[in-house]
Amino acid sequence: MIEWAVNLAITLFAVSILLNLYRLAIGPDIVDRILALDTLMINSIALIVLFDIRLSLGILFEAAMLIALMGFVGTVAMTKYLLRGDVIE
Amino acid sequence: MVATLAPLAGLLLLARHWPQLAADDPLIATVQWIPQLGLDLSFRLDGLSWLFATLITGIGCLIILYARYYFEGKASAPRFFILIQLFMTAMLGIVLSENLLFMLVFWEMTSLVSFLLIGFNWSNRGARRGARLSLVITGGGGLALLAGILLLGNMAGSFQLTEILAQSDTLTNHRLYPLMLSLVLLGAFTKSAQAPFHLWLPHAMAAPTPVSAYLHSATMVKAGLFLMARLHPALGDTELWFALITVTGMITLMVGAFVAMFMHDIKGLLAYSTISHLGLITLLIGMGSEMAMAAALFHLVCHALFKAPLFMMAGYVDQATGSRDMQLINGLWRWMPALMLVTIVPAAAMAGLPLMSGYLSKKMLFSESLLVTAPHWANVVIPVWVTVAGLFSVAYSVRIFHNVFFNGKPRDLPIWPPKKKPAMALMPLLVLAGLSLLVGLMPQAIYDHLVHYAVMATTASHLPLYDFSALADAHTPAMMSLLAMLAGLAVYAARKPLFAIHARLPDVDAKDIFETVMQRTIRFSQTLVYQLENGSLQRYLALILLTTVALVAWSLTGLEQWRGPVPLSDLDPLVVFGISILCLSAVGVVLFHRYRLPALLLLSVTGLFVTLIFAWFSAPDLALTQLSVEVMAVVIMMLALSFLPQTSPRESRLPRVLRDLFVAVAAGSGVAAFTYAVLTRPSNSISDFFLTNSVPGGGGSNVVNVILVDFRGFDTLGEITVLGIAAVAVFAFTRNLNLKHRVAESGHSHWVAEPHPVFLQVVAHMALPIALLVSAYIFLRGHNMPGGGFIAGLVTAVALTLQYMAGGLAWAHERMRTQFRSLIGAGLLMALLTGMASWVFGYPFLTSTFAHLDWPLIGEFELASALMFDLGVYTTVVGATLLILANLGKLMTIAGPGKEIG
Amino acid sequence: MTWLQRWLPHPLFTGFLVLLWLLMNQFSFAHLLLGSVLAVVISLVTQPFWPERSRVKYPGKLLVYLGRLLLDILKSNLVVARRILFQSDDLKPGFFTYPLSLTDDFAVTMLASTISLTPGTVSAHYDREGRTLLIHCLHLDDEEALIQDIHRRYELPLQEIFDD
Amino acid sequence: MELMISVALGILTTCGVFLILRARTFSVVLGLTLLSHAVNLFLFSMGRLTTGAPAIVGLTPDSADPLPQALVLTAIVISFAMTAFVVVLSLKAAVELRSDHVDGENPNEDRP
Amino acid sequence: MTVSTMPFLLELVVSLFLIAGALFALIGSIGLARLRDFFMRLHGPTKASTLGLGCLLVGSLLYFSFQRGTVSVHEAIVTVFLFATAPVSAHMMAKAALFRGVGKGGPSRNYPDR
Amino acid sequence: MTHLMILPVVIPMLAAAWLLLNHRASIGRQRVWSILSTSLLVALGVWAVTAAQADYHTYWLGNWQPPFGIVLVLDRLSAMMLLLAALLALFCVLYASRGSDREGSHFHALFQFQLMGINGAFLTGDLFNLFVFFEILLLASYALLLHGGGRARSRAGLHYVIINLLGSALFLLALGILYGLTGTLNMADLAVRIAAANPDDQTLLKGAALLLMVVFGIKAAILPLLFWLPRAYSAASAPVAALFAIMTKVGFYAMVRVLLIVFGLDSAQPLNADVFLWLWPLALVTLGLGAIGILGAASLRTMAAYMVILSSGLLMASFAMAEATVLAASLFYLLHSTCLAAVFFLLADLIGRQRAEGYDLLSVTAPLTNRWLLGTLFLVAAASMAGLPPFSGFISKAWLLQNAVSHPKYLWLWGITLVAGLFMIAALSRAGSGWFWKPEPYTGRQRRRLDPARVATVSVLIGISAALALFAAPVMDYMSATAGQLYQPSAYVEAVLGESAMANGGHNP
Ligand code: NA
Ligand code: NA
Repeated sequence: MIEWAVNLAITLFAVSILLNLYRLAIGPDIVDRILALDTLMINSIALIVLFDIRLSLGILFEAAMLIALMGFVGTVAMTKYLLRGDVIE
Repeated sequence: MVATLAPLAGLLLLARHWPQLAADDPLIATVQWIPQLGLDLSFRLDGLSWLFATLITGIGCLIILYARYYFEGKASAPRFFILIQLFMTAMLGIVLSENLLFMLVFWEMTSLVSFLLIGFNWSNRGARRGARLSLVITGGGGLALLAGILLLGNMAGSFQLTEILAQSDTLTNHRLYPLMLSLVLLGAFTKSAQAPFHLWLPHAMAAPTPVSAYLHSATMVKAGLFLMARLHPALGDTELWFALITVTGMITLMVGAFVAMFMHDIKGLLAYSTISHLGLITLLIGMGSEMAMAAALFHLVCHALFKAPLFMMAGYVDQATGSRDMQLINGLWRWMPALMLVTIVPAAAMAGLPLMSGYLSKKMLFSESLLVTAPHWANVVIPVWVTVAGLFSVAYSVRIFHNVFFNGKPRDLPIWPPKKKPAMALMPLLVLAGLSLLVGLMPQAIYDHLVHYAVMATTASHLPLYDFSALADAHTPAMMSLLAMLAGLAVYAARKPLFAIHARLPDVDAKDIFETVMQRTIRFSQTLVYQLENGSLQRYLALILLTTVALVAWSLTGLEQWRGPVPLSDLDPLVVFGISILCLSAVGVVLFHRYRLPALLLLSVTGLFVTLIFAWFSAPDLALTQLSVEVMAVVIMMLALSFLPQTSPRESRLPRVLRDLFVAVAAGSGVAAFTYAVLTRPSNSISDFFLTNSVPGGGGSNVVNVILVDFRGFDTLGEITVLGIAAVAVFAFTRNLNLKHRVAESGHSHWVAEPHPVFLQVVAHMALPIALLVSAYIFLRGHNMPGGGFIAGLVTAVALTLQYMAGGLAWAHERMRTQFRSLIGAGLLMALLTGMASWVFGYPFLTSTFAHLDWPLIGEFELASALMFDLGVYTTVVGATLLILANLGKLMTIAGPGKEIG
Repeated sequence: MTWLQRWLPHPLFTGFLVLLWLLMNQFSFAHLLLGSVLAVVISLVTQPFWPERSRVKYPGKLLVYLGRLLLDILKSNLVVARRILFQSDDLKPGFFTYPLSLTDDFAVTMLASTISLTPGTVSAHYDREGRTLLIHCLHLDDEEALIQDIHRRYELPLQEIFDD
Repeated sequence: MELMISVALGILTTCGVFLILRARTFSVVLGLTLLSHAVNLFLFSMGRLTTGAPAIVGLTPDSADPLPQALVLTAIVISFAMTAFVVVLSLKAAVELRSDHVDGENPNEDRP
Repeated sequence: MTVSTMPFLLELVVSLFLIAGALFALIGSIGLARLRDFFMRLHGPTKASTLGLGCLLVGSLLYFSFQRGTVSVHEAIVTVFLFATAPVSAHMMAKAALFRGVGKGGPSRNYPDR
Repeated sequence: MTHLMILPVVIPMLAAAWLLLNHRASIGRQRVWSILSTSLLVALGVWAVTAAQADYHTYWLGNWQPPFGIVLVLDRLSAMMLLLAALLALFCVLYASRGSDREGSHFHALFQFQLMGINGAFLTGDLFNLFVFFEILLLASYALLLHGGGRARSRAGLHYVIINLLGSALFLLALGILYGLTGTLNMADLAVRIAAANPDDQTLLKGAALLLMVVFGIKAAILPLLFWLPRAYSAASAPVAALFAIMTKVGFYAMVRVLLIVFGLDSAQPLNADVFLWLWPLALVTLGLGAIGILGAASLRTMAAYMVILSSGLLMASFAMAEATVLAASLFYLLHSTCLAAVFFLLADLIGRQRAEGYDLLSVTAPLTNRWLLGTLFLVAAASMAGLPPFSGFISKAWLLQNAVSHPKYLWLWGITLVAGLFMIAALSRAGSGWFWKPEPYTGRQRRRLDPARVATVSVLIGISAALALFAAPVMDYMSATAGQLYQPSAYVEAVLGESAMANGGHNP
């Protein structure tokens, strides 16, 4: 059953990612795209976790953790750039 | 007068060897230099070299004597004496070399030194141009000669003359004989000013007169003749030899003689006369018979003896009156009677008047010209030709004497009355004139004791002595001589209308032609280079890509089958999904590339999916690294983005887009094809070794990490070095980058855009310790599980970057309490010293060691030297990443240039 | 500044780090030791970045607060899900300003995060001088009620926890 | 799947190459990044593609080829260093030359 | 996949968590795609996706805890981290949107305009 | 296995890391460390050349046996390149220490990194490791190129960097193909496996060989790939440009190493034959372009840059003749041309500093001080470069042409080389007469002092070129033996992998 659930979850997350990409592509504003990317990052954390379960490895959490950290930093960098025209000042 | 000592000594030495000339074998002395090249310091003294060496040193002595007065009171005198000695050495080297390559060394040396001598009066534009012209022509000829000699050496198997001269048949029958001969003769002709390479010689007259007298009458120009004479036994006596040399000599003879007649410049006249005489000697060498050779060498001696004093006379007059123009200089006999008297002999000799040396040699020429029968045109054409040329030579000889010393009164001379030199200054002239006279009076003795041995050397045979009494009886040559003389006088008498006609001819200056040709060539080169190297990076890249694609495509045409034997694996929908998104986002980057920020976001997506692909295909370490690197890279690009235009105009026209698309698709197809070809072929890798030895040999179960820090730790050492260099480089070239104007623009006063949002600060502060703990965790587990120093370092760096973003550069930097460059240095040292530590135990660099320890309470744990290495990696990564970021961030803030961060 | 304060500027947080280390690794004496060393060192190293003294007075209450928050997040998500899926055209989004009584930055951050994580609200701007939060609401019906709700449910407990 | 991977790498390469042939440094940097993705994936796939078998001893019965992974890791780091460098350099060049145009002499560029 | 030894109930719970998480995330993304205005779109991902991931991570936590026999809490750390950062991300994006005047004249009332 | 072998990499890295750690040290201290390190490298180079005469030396890094671990191989070629690079570097660092090192930051650290990269590239026996060292030396060279700042450097640097990044990508592609088909990275092991590969795989491997030719060709400056070079080299500061004279040679070295060892083991049908087929015409055209560029150059630095191109063309053309004797001669020419190109870059600076205006522009004939001394140096250097005797240029060119005779297509090489020589004579005499003869004596009020140390550096470097001619015979013996060794790839394989490797088809544990 878990296999089935994992596959279903992966499919759902894949659909989510497609929706995120759709928003990323159409915008209209750059903040929309940033938001879309931020969400995409979160959804891909999910994908990584699901890979881990599906492959029964248990070693991909660090990747998930890093995506969370990096996604946050990336989003902050981009918004700061929009707000201040610079990232570090 | 020290300067004369050297040639004098040389002369004496030569004289001492004179008795040995009669012997069959030449004197040869060899010191090995470069046997691989066949280049030895090898000298040869035989009749020919003795004759030339004697001329060189003898006339050299007199020239130096003459120069002493010529350069009296001039600061440039020492330079002249140094150069002339050098030149003399080079000339002696040419004539005394046994090894042809060795001779070439001196050959080129004469070109170079004569370049300096011609350009001696460098402030004069004519001198500079003349020097360059001569260097390019003679230097170019030298290159041809190099090729010719190399070929010759290759055919003969040696560069030693003795061996070459012994292989005449092999050489002349060789397939490459024509090519080799042409190249050698090209060298000889350029040096000896044979038409059409004669152009440099008149312009070499810009040199001081002693130079002209020495180089352009007696020595350098004779080098080419010497070479022909020297190689005659080996290469001569073929139709090609005859045709090439004789025809060239004939043309040169005529051109020189004709032009000389119309020169108003004394030295110019002498220069063209020299050309003409060189042509004459060349013609004789080309005929190739023993007698012709004898005539050639005899005339060569005569020419040296009469031409040098004439040049000296020209210099004397030039210095005395400040001019060399014969239209102005007239009737000097009144002021310089002694000079006039001394000049009579060489001038008469040049004209070939009876009793003079020149008369004999000319007669020899005439008689030889009658003997030529080989090509049927020659026996008529050559005699007529030489007679006509003789006519001109009579005319210009008379002219130089008459126009200078008689012909009315001087006009508008720059220096008047003429400055006189001490009587001693005439000594060299006197000596030469005397010698010239002596040759004319007792030719047989001179020939027998001096020239004959040389002729033997050039013909490699024992020939009877030339019989001058027979010459006296020859009627036809005497008639030809007489005819030339009378006609010459007639032409001279009719010079006024002839000059008028000549003046109407277009004025052609070889220097100008040379300059024009040079300028054109240079401009052509510049245009070509500019068109190729036009500063368009894209064109360079496209060229590289096209070359690559073309070469690789060509190489693969022979491939039988792209698809290998390994069966294809099933398509996982998840892989399809991931890869499709990857491709889509990449295409998105292309579509959005003109809009910076969206393109960057799509690029992040690409990176993210590359990460996912790594994660899916069993490469967790790669996934972690790719991810961290991607974010740092995007942050760096964001930082830079504020200085770059946010959008770029649409620039590419359709053809350009199509071209680029073609290149891109070709490159992409190549990569795809290779991927497919390799993936469908079986693999046979060394990796089993790593999987087997990772735990027992490297002490870690994460094989990728063990490879990185142990099996291939050297790569990693290099990798962190790259990172360190990048950071230091960024530091170095942003240090003085002035962006003040940007700072002024960036005043954000919007109410929502405070520089350091509070919430961000709070979360960032909390995130830092956690992130550090996480890095410690990732670092420590790296040896056994995905992770390691690099990723840990990036996590730390990212967390610290977050501090920069949240609190600002100044705020955060104050709190770092460390210098990033020191951190990089320390990290590299740590890794390096870990590697060096293995020397202590006698193992190679970077040999790792590990131990399982069991301490009370703590239990069993592992300590590996690789951990120390990895700590170095960690430190370097943190230092490097932050150094880059901080310095990029610095650009817009703080004090501006000069203030160092990190 | 006492000796303990110098070496353990944020004792609670250092403890949290040790716990985190043990969670990431295994519970063993070796890891406790290693974790403690790391936690202390990291706290010391990062202390300059975090100069304020910790003001959490009642850690227990904080845990209760966090538990309640988790439940609220679950609820809020169901609400938002329904709105997104079925009422997206009837939504009446809008901004409102929330007057703060909290002063501590950390506490305000907690509050703002809480607001962002719970029903249909996102804190968009914090005006430190005017001590207000600008909040965007997905479906803004009754502004006053919402302000009261936030104040009662979250701000008061936070004031207690931080003794603000 | 091999075909799919090949095509994907081809597309990545195509995109990267097309971008580095654009006239602005930023596009070039984008292109180089895409190209390095393509190359890294290529090198990675040369160890053949394996799912669910990380090269960790004792985790799974079989194991992916660890060597290309280590190589790619090195390559990623190096290309990161290079990217950072080239970004800063292009920024410097753009500031100094007052243009980020790199396709030949730019008519708009200030001359010294 | 070695799930055969797992008790059915645990399996069911894990599956439920996974699917619930996926559904929440999907809803968040649908919101991102469908809603009319940036500030409305901001709600979906910040809440739904975060919670969705939270659920998923709890599922994973249960799964691996069972698999390994010890409590595996890495997922919890990720969750906590996400819950701490997501509001700040949203906050920053909202600021950026306000700065750029995104959504001005859109459906959101009381658009702050100073 | 002697630890001295790793020192050419370790010492400069140690020096560089130390300099970074103490980055606040005064410039004087930095110079001392840098010069000390470089001098040690010269000593090591001398040791290497001596040691390499006996046999191959290998060094197993981390004590992992090849092909599994990375191996360093010291043979005659690498030893000679080590010595050359160290010598050149010593002159460059001495010259730079007279002030150019102050124009930017961290010159000495970057310089040492550069040496580390170069030495590593010469020593390594592992193809991926070669890639890593290439990246080190490239990145350091980018940084050094930009040393001192300025627009020209930024622009040229950008082109240089981006083109080489493309080159790196191609390198990785080639490595991927090689690894994908053979499963190994060690050059010797690769050689064995490539020779044993089936014909279809060999075709693919040939593609990799051509890719590598392009990669090395970019660095070695071969025709359609070299357009980054003139501007980059002429923009660099003098000591850096002088050091860069060795960089194209690194490309050439890699080409020789890889084509002869990795793709040359199969004696019946070596894969490198197909590469030579392309290399030959391209190199000849490069040679021609170099000559044209020299004639069309606007400054002495640009001229020197084209000299580098010309010498690259000649080197590669002669290499493409695929004969040991020709290779020996071209290695000798390599020594000569590297020294002289460096001389010209330094000379351009030396002269430029003494001129009233125009620096090293040929179109400007400004008065200059010390025209005697400078003119003489220029004359000797020019004569040697143009191949006039008795300097090394003549000897090397003569030997090269002479040895090339046995090749059926030698006339092409001869013709283009000789015409190029003529072009060089024309260009150099024009430059020299315009500079040293044309202008009035320097009358400027403030006296430009000629730095004796700089002059001495350049003079000694010129002297080396002269010494190369004088003591050519032993050097030529060394080169012949080197070329002979290179055409014995099986000996290399045996030295690296052990004797049974050939029989077992590689991977011999
Ligand atoms: Na909320
Ligand atoms: Na978020």
